Amino acid sequence: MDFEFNEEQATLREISRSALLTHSSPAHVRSLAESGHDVDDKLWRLGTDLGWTGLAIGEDFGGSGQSLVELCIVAEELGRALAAGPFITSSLVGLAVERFGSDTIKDELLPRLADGSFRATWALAEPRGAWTPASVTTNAIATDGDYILHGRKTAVQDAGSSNGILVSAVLGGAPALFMVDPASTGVTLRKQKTLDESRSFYEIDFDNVRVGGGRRLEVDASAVQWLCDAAAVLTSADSLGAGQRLMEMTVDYVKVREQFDRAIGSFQAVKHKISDMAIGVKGTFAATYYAAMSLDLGSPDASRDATVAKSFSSDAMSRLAGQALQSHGGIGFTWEHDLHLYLRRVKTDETLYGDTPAHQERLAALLIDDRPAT
Amino acid sequence: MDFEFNEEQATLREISRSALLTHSSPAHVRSLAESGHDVDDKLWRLGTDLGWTGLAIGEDFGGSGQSLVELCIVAEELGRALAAGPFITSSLVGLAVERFGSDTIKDELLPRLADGSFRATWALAEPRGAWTPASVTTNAIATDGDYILHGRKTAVQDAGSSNGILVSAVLGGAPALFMVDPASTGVTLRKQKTLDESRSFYEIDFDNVRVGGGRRLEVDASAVQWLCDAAAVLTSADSLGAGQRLMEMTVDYVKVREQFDRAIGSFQAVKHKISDMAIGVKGTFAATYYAAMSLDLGSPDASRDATVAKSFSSDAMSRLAGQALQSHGGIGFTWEHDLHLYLRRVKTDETLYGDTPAHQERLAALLIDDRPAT
Amino acid sequence: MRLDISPELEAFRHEVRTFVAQSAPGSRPHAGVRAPHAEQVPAIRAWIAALFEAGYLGMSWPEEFGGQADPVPEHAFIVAEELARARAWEQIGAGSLGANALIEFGTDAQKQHLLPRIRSGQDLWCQLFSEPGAGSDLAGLQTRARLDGDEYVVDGQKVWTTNGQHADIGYLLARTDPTVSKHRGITAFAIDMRTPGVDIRPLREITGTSDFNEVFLDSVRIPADRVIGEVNDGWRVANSSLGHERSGVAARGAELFAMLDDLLDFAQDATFVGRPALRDSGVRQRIGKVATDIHVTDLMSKVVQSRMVHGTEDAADAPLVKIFYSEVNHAAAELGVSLQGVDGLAVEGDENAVANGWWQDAFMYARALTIAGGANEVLRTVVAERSYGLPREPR
Amino acid sequence: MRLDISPELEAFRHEVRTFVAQSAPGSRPHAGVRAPHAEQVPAIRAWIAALFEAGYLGMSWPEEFGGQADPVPEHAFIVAEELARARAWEQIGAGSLGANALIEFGTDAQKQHLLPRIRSGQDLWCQLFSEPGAGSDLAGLQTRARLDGDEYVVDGQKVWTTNGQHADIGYLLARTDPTVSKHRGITAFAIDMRTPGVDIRPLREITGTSDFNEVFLDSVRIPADRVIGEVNDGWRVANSSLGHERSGVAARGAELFAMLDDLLDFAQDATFVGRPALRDSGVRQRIGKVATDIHVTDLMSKVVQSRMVHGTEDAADAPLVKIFYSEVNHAAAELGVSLQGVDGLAVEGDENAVANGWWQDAFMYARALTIAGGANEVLRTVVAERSYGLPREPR
Repeated sequence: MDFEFNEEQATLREISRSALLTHSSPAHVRSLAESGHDVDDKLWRLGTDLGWTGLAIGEDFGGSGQSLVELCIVAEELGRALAAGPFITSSLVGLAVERFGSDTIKDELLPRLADGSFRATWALAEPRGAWTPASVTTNAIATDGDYILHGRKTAVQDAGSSNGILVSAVLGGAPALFMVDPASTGVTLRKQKTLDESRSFYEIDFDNVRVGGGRRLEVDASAVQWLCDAAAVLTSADSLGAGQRLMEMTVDYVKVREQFDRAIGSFQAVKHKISDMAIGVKGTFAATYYAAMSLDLGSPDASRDATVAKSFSSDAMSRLAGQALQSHGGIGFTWEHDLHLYLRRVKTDETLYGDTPAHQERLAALLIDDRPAT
Repeated sequence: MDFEFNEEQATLREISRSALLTHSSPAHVRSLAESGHDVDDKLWRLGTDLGWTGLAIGEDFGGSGQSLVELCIVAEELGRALAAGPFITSSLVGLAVERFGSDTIKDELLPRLADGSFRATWALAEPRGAWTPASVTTNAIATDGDYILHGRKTAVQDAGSSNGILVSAVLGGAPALFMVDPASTGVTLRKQKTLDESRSFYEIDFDNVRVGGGRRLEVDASAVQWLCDAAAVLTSADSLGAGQRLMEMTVDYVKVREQFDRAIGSFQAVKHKISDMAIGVKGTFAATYYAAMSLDLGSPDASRDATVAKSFSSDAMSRLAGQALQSHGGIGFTWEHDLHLYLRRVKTDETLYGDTPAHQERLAALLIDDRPAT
Repeated sequence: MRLDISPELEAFRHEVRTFVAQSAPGSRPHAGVRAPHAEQVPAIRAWIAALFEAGYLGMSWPEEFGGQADPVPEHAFIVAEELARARAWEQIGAGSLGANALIEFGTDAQKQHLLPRIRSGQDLWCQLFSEPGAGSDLAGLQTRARLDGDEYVVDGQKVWTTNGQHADIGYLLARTDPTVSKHRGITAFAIDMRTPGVDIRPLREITGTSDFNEVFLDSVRIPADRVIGEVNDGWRVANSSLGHERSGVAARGAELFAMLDDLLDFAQDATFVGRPALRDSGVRQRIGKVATDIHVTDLMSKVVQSRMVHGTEDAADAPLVKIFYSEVNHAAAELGVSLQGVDGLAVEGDENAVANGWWQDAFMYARALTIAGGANEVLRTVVAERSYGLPREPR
Repeated sequence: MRLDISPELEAFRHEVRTFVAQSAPGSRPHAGVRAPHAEQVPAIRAWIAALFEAGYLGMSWPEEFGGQADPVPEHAFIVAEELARARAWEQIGAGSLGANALIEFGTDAQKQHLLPRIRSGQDLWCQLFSEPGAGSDLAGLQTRARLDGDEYVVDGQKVWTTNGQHADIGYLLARTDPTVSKHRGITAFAIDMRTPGVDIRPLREITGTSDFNEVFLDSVRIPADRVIGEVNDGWRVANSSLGHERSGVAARGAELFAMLDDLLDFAQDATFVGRPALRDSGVRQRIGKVATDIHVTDLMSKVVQSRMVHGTEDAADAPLVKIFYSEVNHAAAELGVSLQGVDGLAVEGDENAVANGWWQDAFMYARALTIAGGANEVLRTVVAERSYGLPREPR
């Protein structure tokens, strides 16, 4: 077992970070949010040039055949830079297509996902629903070799700039995934106003949308669960990046901010918050990358490992964000200061793909159900 | 609404505290524990002389006709002094007899409870059970005007020195209370080894014990719940007394203990613990005495108020005890130091009559069930 | 120790509740201490006047300025509680604080001129204490006032000025003697906010709203007769007037109970991992924890009110309630957002937002209460030192 | 980044696990670092010898003293993990710490004499660092050693000496120069515990057991050749030998996993408010929280191990794992007691106690781990200052 980044990984991290430093500064993020766009075209091109979109796609299809660990590295840097754009959602869809798609759909979509010409997102959650395969109610009916989809999805990231939406639905009582063109008749997108100022989310109505038979991926519940797990781990990585940045901002600030004639960083209460943040960051790093490796390896405990990562990261990074704000005092309370953008990102990540109590419950279920009766 | 002690209450508190300072020093408590006795006879006489046992019993029966508030004052002082002895349990049984007993049993027992010649305790919980009327399984069967009791009770305080045990049982599916002579055939007491070093607890087997028909109190579920509520509030008061003492010990210690060439009380982390302890103590005081007044007044929300008190005090006083130990460092980790005696008392109080999660659950149930559907 | 409340106080509460229900101009749309929109201000001025007129504010003022001969101390608590319960506008700004200062330290002329204008709603006040460099360390303020003839000339910058944009008078602290230790050499002023050189700029906060302001003071001239109390005695003036702000503690419980009530409302429709949330005992216990802490905040506040009536409160009482309240408020807001699950991402203005995003706003705003008025860390330190005698840190 | 473990390491782990299962002399009856009963000590001495003999301890010692030419760094972690998993006795006392010190700072004669005796189990060591007046502030120690001819004469008192009652050699820190600043002027010694004037008195702890001792040193004479390292350089000697104690971090996760496993065992029979506990989602979420933190402790420890193998660990790594581990351990023990409900009152020796009171003992003992080896408060401060550059407090 080895937690050191290899040379390629270290390089990926460095070039991603430095590219994002230039192309996704907080000022960029703010102006993108004001413009109402999901994605910055320049950043999108840059990301495809750097190979982000092809990372998890096999070399046969024009990708680089890397793994979730590399995607986590990118996700972490995107979080650290508050970056917008369907990079991770497209990669998730790529993973789904590569694993569960027919040869036809793989040949059609994977090269375009890899080169960034096809952007995609995953529609899983529903209003008043949960981030689990079992809670999906969007319905699919087979008809004349096609399918008719009906239902409503929420919190679908970057749907407004996606060329394809992978929709989780129920087909004859079993889970199913369909690749839907957002331009299809019956698809209505509504951009949501959310806590997150740096990413876009949509509510989508599917009103008896006809989907071609070839757009269905062959999945069972465990396949969808695998996607949920991957998404949870990538979300942990996003919040890890944002959390680390919040911690750095806080460390920098408390060294210079003076109150009571001394730097506030000299107060023990502030020091102890910094150490707590460090535990949160180190724990999230360990759990996130371990889960990514475990999913990559197809370990039998991979789903549990993903749940550990999300259960820990959601709570730890949200708490860290609160401590960062508390340590900054008034200055961090202003809209102008970037702190709240990170806090909002982290708080949104907390919800996406299941919050801490949901994953605590799931972990307990996995531990208890796996257990031989005594 | 008024939270000031009146003159009688203030006096009761002062004389109780000063009597206990002499007669229930930690050294006394330790030697009593080593002797294996439930109660110190001298302290028992003192307590009866001071009127503790008669406090909650009507003047008609030789008591002073006070209320739960006065009992809480005594319970708090007993907790502060780690005092042993069935003072509070006898008072609880007195309350039950006075409220729910026949005239005969009142005439027989109340004067003796008041003057301290009859010591009593309440047997509610059962192994693997809970502190609720609904979880009682000890069974009573009516036969020839008498009752046959069968079951097992646990954590019965001071049963070994009690003249009567009030037993919660089920009679024909409904809750019932019986006053049982511990010398009856079929009653077996076993003294438990528990966390608590200052009080005695017993496991009791009732193996088809015959109880006279006149020993039954007339209760329904709400009557037993009232007793549970009163017991929960008195337990909160006990832990409040112990918690206050722990806080005082900690404040005193951190002012003099030096590390890194300064009193550890000058460190912010220690100061913040002290302020947290103060919130715990002030919150427990407010919630405990409010609930006592609410029960005394027969307020419709009294049961909720008791649950708030126990839900808060169990968690707050246990946390306080942990912070006290952490602040003392090594010295508090020795058996010789009295700190752990208080910690054990508080930790035991946490369990008695329902811990924090149990009362959180109950409070939620009361709030949700009381609510008109929207 | 008695729980029962006198029929007179019950009647008074009923009277206030009815009055608020019938006469209050709308209710506050957001959690916390917030500024109204400009168009609401005239109605709020009238509402303040009505509260004074009804004897619900200023009861303890001198009789000649409309106070009562023998004010009932509980009345102020009841009024604060009822306003909070109804989420009605209270006396916005620093009018109460300013009045405290004038009554204790003001000249007759100041009182004659300014107190009636507070009563009538004609003057809204704001507090000009905080500065960018002096947050919880208020005494570190740098704004300077120097005497020039019979006027003071003030230069500096203030921040976190709630209702600064609506205020007529500012209750200003400025340094008049920089040569002495920092707690001395501060003077209190009542400054006309329309004086040339006063520049009020709204701040946008992390909530997206503008409830606070920055106030820049550039060679602002204040007549010397607008000094409140003695020159260089402003630290004492400010602390004393803050110390008289006692009814705020009463609103804590009512505010939190209103939150709990709303939370239980929408929770009936909420789900947790796809199940009805209120049937999940984990959710129930989380609600039970917050409900416990809300009840205890209220009860701690009631103990402090009781002690204030008897004059037996200790210095730790109010700060500890503030600390606990602000943390429970944060936890309650966080729970509210969490119980909304995936729908909890939606904020004010989104058509599906629960309660139009009230909870998300409350969650973001909650940190104002753990930071402002002395950050909780500072208050915890102060309580341990002043009330429990712990040694100060070496400097 | 790679998760897979080499077949060689898997084989080694299997070998160790089998060895421990077959050869370990019983298992530790209590949680934490505890002292065995006197009658168990001979078997533990033999066990230590067997572990050295098998190449499971001392792999990184110099080859001439039985170490390996090219030790595999992971082996020490695997051995620590397997011993913890089985709750087997590890090398009790301070033998490992003493060996670290001798190997880095000892004279040839010291190494020749003492290292083989550690290997053979003949010498058990104890650590004589802590004093009543110097807990987390170790450098504040007061025990004095003055040179008298070719001997040092030592006077003072030590405390929290684990296994002091069984030890043959004490690794002592004493002040040899009181005129310099406190971190200088300390010297390290290897003292024969049977020297006249050494008085070892067992302490009884809040667990009711006696795992620690007080050691009184009254004119104890130590030959000058028992100084480890340079005179007055003991602070560096001690810190360096502590810094080499790297395998301890590996045992954290295994210990906690063993707890979780036991907890899930008895939880199957537990009830919460009268219902089967494991069907209550509140209970499940509390278990899920502790289980999450246990997994994360283990993973943090695995990251640190990986970094130690690569030499890339930072100064915050080990202390943060220690802080988190000790707090998770406390929470796990507390949850264990809590899940037992009313039966959780029963402790060791009561016929109905769950697991013979293991959890109650573990709960009481848990504070030793948040206090000893640097109280968590001290460690948090140190990490913030040393690893994140926060300014020190004024003194």
